[in-house]
Amino acid sequence: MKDIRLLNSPFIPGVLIGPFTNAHPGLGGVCTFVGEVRGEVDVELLELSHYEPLTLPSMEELAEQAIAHFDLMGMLMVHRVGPMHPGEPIVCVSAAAKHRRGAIDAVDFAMDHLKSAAWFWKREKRNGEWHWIEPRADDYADLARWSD
Amino acid sequence: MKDIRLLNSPFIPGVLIGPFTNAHPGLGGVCTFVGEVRGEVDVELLELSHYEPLTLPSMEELAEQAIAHFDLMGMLMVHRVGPMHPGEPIVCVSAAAKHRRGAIDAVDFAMDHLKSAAWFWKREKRNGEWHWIEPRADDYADLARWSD
Amino acid sequence: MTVRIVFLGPLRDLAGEDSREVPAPLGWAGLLDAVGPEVAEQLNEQRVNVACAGKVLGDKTALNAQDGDEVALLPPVSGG
Amino acid sequence: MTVRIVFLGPLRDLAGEDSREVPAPLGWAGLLDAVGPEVAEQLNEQRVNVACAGKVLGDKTALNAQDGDEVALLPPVSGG
Repeated sequence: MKDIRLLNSPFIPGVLIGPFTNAHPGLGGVCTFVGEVRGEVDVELLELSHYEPLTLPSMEELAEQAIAHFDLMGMLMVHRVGPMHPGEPIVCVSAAAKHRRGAIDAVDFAMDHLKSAAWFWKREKRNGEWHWIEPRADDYADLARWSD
Repeated sequence: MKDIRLLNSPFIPGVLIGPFTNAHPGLGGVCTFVGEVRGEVDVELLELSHYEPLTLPSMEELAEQAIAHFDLMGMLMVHRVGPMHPGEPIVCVSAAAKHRRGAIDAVDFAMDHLKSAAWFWKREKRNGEWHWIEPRADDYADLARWSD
Repeated sequence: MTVRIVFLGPLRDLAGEDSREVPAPLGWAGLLDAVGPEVAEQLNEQRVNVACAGKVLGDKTALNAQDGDEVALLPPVSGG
Repeated sequence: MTVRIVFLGPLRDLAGEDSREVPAPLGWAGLLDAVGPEVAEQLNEQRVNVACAGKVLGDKTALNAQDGDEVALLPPVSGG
């Protein structure tokens, strides 16, 4: 089962992960990562923009790669877009597999790619002014781990 | 927050992970792994035994190591003991951190140690007969990754 | 007979607009002319990608947008 | 004045019981005697651990269990 979504409003990860897990009888393990908007001291609002014609197709392709490469039974990949507040989930990736190694590695792989190879641009509002966020050097290094 | 439990009866991971996540305002990400009893064709029942005086203290120590080593805000580690049926969750490990890398690596680390360095013994009933399960060579190899 | 240029992320601020219509067809030189010197400078950087009609171009300088195509200017991303 | 020997996992089947009381004090040689040849053979394998009074022994042959101590025989584990 491949369940890929872009959402414009807040979501509760557990509401998605329960049915996702139940959709794969016989699984050995499910690994899930949920990223939240960090509540840095002066961040009032975070906004994620994207480019519709590329974003969802590239997430679908990323999930297909992960499913094939890590022998998954299914992958859930949900990403918020638009304005959001500190403490709200921004991304949720879940992988179901027969064995734990595949599930954990697939989540790791998907998150690295979503961070620095998917078509999202993030800016945050501090003291009433918007600031664009560039990927950190760490994010590029994380991504490079998968390119052997 | 360190929340380590041995449970004698079925549990719903989402019921634990929601409050665990909410207990860490300001977190960047939460990674969770849930292992289930696999429904192999002829397995009727799985039983996990343990040695009380060692099991919980060793899980507490493992969580403390993970928290220190991966700079976690908190760790949840729940393990079933006793008889259980295919499809039931047997283990749930969740790590909350400022950054995703720490959360994902901590879950990976904790699962590798629970699989082959914690005081559990597993046996399964097939066609009315009990069979002990030994750790797979893969599990030892996974554990060795952390010993540099 | 137009091509729509879409400015994404920080390039939107630099361009001062979300998108702009220009006459078709549109090649690389025409694109650099159309977007103004500040955006053109960014476009010349390797880390800025260009998509045409929903496909990211392997070689953006080979841009050849036809009537009705959308050309998206894609600065470095920051998701997750 | 007794030591309780606890058989874990598959060693329980081999011993035919969950635990056994033996006179204190109990050392390594006494343990091998007390558990019977089949379990003793397992105990001699490096991958089988011994805990005394809630602590896993670094060197199980240095076992020195006193009155009231519990000695646990720990075969290779398989959790998660």
